[in-house]
Amino acid sequence: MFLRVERLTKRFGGLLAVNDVTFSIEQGKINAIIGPNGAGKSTFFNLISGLHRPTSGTITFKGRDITRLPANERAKLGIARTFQTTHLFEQATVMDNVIIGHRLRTSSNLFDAILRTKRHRREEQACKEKAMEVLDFVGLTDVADRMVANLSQEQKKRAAFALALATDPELVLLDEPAAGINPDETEGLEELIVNMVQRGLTVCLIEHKMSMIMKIADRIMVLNYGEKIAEGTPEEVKNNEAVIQAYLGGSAIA
Amino acid sequence: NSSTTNNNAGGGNNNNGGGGGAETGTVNIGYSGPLSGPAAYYGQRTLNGLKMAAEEINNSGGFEVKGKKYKINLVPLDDKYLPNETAANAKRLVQEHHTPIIFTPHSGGVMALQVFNQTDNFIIAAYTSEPKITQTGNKLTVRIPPRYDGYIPTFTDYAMKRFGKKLAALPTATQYGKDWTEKLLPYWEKQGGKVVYKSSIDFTKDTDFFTIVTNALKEKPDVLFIGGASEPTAKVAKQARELGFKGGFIIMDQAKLDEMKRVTGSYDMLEGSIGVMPLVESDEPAVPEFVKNYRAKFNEDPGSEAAYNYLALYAFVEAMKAAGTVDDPQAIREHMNDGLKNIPAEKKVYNVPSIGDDGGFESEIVVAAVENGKIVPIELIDK
Amino acid sequence: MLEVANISVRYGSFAAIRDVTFSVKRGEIAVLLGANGAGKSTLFRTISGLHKPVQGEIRLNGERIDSLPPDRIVGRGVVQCAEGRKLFPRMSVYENLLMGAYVHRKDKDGIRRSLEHVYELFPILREKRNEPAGSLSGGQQQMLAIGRALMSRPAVLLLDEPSVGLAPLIVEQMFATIKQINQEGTTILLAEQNAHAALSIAHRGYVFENGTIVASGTAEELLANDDVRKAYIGG
Amino acid sequence: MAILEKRRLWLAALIAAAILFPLFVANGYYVHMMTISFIWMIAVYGLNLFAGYTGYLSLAHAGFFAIGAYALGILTVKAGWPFWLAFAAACLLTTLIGVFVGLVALRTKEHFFAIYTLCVGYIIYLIIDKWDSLTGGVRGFIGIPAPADIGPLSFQTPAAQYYLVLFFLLVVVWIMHRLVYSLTGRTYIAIRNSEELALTLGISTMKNKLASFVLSVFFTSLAGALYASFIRFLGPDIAYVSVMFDFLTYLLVGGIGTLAGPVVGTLLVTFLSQQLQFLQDYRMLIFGPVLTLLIIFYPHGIAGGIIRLKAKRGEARRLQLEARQASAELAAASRQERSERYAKEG
Amino acid sequence: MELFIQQLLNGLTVGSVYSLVALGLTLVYGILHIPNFAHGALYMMGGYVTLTAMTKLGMPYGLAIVASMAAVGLLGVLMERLVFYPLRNAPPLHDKIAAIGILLFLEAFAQFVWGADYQTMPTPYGDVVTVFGFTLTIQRILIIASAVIIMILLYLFLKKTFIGASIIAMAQNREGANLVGINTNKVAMLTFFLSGSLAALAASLASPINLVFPGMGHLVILKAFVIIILGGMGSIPGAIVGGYILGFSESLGATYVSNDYKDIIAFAILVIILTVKPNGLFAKEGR
Ligand SMILES: Nc1ncnc2c1ncn2[C@@H]1O[C@H](COP(=O)(O)OP(=O)(O)OP(=O)(O)O)[C@@H](O)[C@H]1O
Ligand SMILES: Nc1ncnc2c1ncn2[C@@H]1O[C@H](COP(=O)(O)OP(=O)(O)OP(=O)(O)O)[C@@H](O)[C@H]1O
Ligand SMILES: [Mg+2]
Ligand SMILES: [Mg+2]
Repeated sequence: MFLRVERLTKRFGGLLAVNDVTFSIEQGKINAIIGPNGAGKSTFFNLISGLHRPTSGTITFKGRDITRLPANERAKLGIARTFQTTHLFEQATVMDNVIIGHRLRTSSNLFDAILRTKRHRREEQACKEKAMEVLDFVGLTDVADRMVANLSQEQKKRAAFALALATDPELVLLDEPAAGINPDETEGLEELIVNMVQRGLTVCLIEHKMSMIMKIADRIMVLNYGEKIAEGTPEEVKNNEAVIQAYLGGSAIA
Repeated sequence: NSSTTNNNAGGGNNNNGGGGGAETGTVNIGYSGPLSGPAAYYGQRTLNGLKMAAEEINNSGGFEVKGKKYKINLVPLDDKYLPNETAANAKRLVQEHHTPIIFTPHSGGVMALQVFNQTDNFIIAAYTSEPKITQTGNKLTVRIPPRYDGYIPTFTDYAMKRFGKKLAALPTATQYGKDWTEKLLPYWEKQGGKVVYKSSIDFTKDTDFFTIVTNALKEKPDVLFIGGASEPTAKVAKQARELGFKGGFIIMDQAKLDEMKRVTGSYDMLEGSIGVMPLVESDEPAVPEFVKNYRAKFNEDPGSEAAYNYLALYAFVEAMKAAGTVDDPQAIREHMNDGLKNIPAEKKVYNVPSIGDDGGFESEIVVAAVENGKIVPIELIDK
Repeated sequence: MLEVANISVRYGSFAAIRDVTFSVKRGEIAVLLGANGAGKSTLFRTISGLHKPVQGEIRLNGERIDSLPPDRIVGRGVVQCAEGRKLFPRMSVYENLLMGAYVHRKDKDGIRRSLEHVYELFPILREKRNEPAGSLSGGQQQMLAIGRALMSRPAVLLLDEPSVGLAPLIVEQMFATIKQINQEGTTILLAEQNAHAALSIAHRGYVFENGTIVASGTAEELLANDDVRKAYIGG
Repeated sequence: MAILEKRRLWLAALIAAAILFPLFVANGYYVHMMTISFIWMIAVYGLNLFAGYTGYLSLAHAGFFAIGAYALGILTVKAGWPFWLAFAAACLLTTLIGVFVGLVALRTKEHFFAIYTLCVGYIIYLIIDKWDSLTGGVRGFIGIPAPADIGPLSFQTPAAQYYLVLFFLLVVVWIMHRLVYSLTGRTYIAIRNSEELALTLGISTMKNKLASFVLSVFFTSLAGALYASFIRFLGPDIAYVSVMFDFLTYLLVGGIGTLAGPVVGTLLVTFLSQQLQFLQDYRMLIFGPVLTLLIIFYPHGIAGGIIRLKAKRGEARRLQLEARQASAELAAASRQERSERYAKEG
Repeated sequence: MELFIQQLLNGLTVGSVYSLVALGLTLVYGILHIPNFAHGALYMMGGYVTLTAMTKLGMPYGLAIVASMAAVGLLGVLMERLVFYPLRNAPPLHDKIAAIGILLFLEAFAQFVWGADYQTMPTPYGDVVTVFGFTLTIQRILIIASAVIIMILLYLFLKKTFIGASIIAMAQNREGANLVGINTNKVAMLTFFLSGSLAALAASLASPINLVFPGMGHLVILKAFVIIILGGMGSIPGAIVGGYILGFSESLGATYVSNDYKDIIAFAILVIILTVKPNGLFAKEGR
């Protein structure tokens, strides 16, 4: 079992944002989560990535119980994420952003830094190489020296991908990567996601753009009011009466 | 060593009588104290005394040493009460103004200066009662204020006889207040008294004194020992009365009865207080003139800070005359006794007959009490 | 009704909008199409007075409003539902809506009626009226933002990408709602990337690229325009 | 490369000037002021590391400065330890206290952290002020020895003390330089920019913040110990908020988050405030507004402002270059087009 | 027991003063997100203006307080316009330092105008009253009563009026406030006005039981900061509750633990509370 959540519940005051959800993310696949606004999708990500503590339930990753692990430890285990509102180090260059992304795979400390030890130099080099590699992968090599604040929306999305990839993850959680991106650019992102999976990564994706989901997702889970109301292949979900009722509506796919 | 004299003083601001010819020299006298920030009031009062003395001396044509006329140029610098700033100021005063004497009104500053004043060769004119500064064997330190332990027997005797044996101590939380307390309380107990409450009030931190006074009064003391700056001390006395206290006050010499009266409105509230004789009520012959001039110049009544520093500057000038030098601090220090003796009678606002071997002024003290709403002098008793 | 003439806006040395001219007629829905970073939000912010243009004029019913401060522009009836929603996160949904009626704060009856109206449009808001706005989901917040804008009974409503991050079902509803609001008499200027949906309810459209208008026409014309189809509708 | 060389040259010149300073300036006052400024600089570098690079404003640093100073005093005078042993122990002890404070204080964020540490600093001040038997209380602490000789090196003269302090300052600057451009430094900056993001990138923000905080406390305690052995008298006032405000002023005027900031700011502000001495009681009447105006019109500080200016010029140059390149490409393209057309026609 | 109640009353008096000061501080914090280090200077100016209005202009105490609230309120507005407004987009450190600059200036200014000495503020309410065996002066009752009334009025103003709500709205999203038609400049000025007035009121009430001098702001400002983080910065109820907690902890700490260490006790309470609740007692929820 790659990542499995069991009876996961998150309560905010009186509100059950995630309610008793059991779900597995399958390795090497594109796992999608859809559902109406406020269904608890982002909260679900926050629980998996460790930004929120679940009220009850367990999360296991590669056989290990990570329910109580802090976010940074989970990242070290190989869980990376992007945020719904793109979240980057705005006041730094793309390159500097991505270099920091690989920091968790290095171990040099304050003293290494001050004494410029061999380890430090080696790791610095490794970080730079990693950064170049992922920038190349997402296609941002030419803007590596730009300040993030000066990037276009689409470039920022790609930069966020790069940042997640720099952590050498096994699982990448993408929260609405295509929001605010035009159709043309959306296709580019789709390609990128598919490429990631081809390189052996596992993706879990939240998206409202149904065309995209239906095209690239292998499996879909549907949340509504924090509860799982359906799960299956795109074909199955698309024709699920409950899902149409709750989410897709009449003319389902644009 | 370079000369401390230079014609037409540089950088000064107290140049009266403007250029009295080529034979008039200038002696720069340094001052470093708190002129800004919370302690500025205190710093300014000490400085005012010096300003007044300097002005008087200059207006009377300066003073003569070995046939040459000198005027005084006072160079005051602000140190915000911080010892390191005092040190920096002193370095500057010595290097740029060649001051043989530097006045400083706080023990921290004095101690920071004592690190180098003997090598840099200048006298510290210390307006602080901290005993340690004269115990370190520093040969160029002069302690100006009187020793407060002279007050203690008289105060104790008076308060105990008039009100009773139970004492609550609420002095200011400064080192001065603490030293006073450490001297007073053992003596009080030795005389058969009892100390029922002891704490201190930090006038820079406490918004209201009701809490602490309530706590002191619950022990039913006959006498309250209070003190610190006059005005907040008066507030403490007033609040004690509001809380129903009927006994007497022993007032530490830093606070002045006349200044306290301005806060309480009348001496009635201070009935039964014993403290130092207010300068304005003192019967030293030089006082009325001094008070008059001081009021005219600074628009307030002088306190002892101003008066002692005023006196001290006269003493130093006389010592220079006696030593026959204006730039040899050691010689000046050696002639301090002559200096004190030679202070003109009309300038003697206090009677300081001599200076001790340790460098402390040995002043005569005058004590007063409030009886029936009036200040009355009290005879000193010896321990 | 709303006219924008020769407007240019800069961020420091960067020219975000260059010499843009267009207008919205009374009772119309006009849509601004454009990719990310084309300058739509900048233009909206400029109309609302949050940015000062370096040149050009903005007129409402013939009167210049480009030198007015933002609150006065709202007072004239030009209200924006901004990108990023700009809600008051720790105020309740109800209080947020109430603040929307700030310019009509004297008119208690009117406020009550507007409130009812908004609750009818977005029933979920009535349900959540005592929750802090910050605890709503993205979509709910979007509805609240539109609701709040409606509370000031705008003559011209500027909607900056109202469909961003919304579920398809909600997007559909949202456009229906926009149409309804328009039919009730509000002039609407809409910025969108979802060109198909937007043009299907709009009367007129402008295509924005790199800070200038590159194409304009009625909704039908634009829908029929091949370039526009390719760039903004896809497939 | 050329820029690097130039910077090296500047640095060498500056250090040389600092070394030659006491030889050419006979005025003991200037040497004294310089020495004390160097001490402030070391403390301000401590503050800069944590506030400027890691993004957390600690207002307890005056307190740590005081602990370093008092620890040295107490260990030498009361415990009778040899000077240098006491010196090391004072820094170590303060750093240790820093670890504990950090562990608790770093649970809070932003302004909470600032005010929380303000209170910690105030508690330190109160303890020094009240614990008479250990610290001398309001009376102050007296009799701290000057630095002891190390072999042939003696630190009794002002000039020797100047060099000692300069030495420590250079070490601190060197460490800062190494740190800022390292992975660790980048990590601190990342935390400053967004702690949440750093956390999801697998960075243990707590550990890094703590390390940075502790090192910054160490620098400040070092400054405190040097202060104690230079001024040789201590009062509780050195732990008071006004000293903290001084540190902050030096840092901000110089430029927070820059390497040169602490040096530039400290020199400028001490110079200015000394120059205003002639105003006596009213110098704050001028100094206050000058400070406020500096902040409004030079928001990045002097050093920060210069860096930005350079960056802007650099950016402009880059844009120019790009534009030239683009037009060259365009020209090439049109040439090709033309040749193609000719080829067709031909 | 008697002592306990007397000390509670004493704590209530000081707590009222602290709360009023902290309220002004927390209001400005809520809007501008800056701790206004110059707030203590506003307090000090409040004391001096009231005193001057009484002694130089012969105004009665009550009128002098109103005049002082207006004057110091305007001073607050001036501060906002000249310093904080230009700095509104600067990093958060800057306004702190700018505020320090103002603080230094105002203290020097007060010393320049009124001198460095302690001054006494006369009060018509100096009489002592004994209620159930507990001693109070009318002035102290006045302090407590006015503080409570002002707090209630402020609460009603913020909660029940549109203008008041606009302050809260702006505190939460400045641009959002702009977009619903709130003139954010006016609100910022209004907030500073309120903040200054509250400081002036606190100083005018407290001065008759203490003194007026240039450094008087130091008495309250650090404690006010303790209070507002205790209560959760920007929280109005937090400032009130925090003020009284501090007042009581001082009076009871001085009585039952040690007078010398009562400030340390107060600060230790803060450290303990923040260790347990890092965002203060009234921490704000939501994203
Ligand atoms: N505050 C700012 N400072 C500098 N540049 C800015 C600022 N805000 C926006 N820009 C730049 O101005 C251009 C136009 O931005 P704007 O937000 O108006 O675009 P948009 O069409 O609304 O895009 P989106 O679809 O992302 O909302 C972009 O290149 C953007 O990077
Ligand atoms: N920190 C929080 N505190 C209180 N309630 C929260 C918090 N975060 C989320 N919620 C609530 O939890 C529910 C789920 O929110 P979540 O953001 O997970 O939705 P979502 O499925 O991602 O929606 P969207 O597609 O609109 O982004 C919502 O009702 C929201 O109001
Ligand atoms: Mg979401
Ligand atoms: Mg936009």
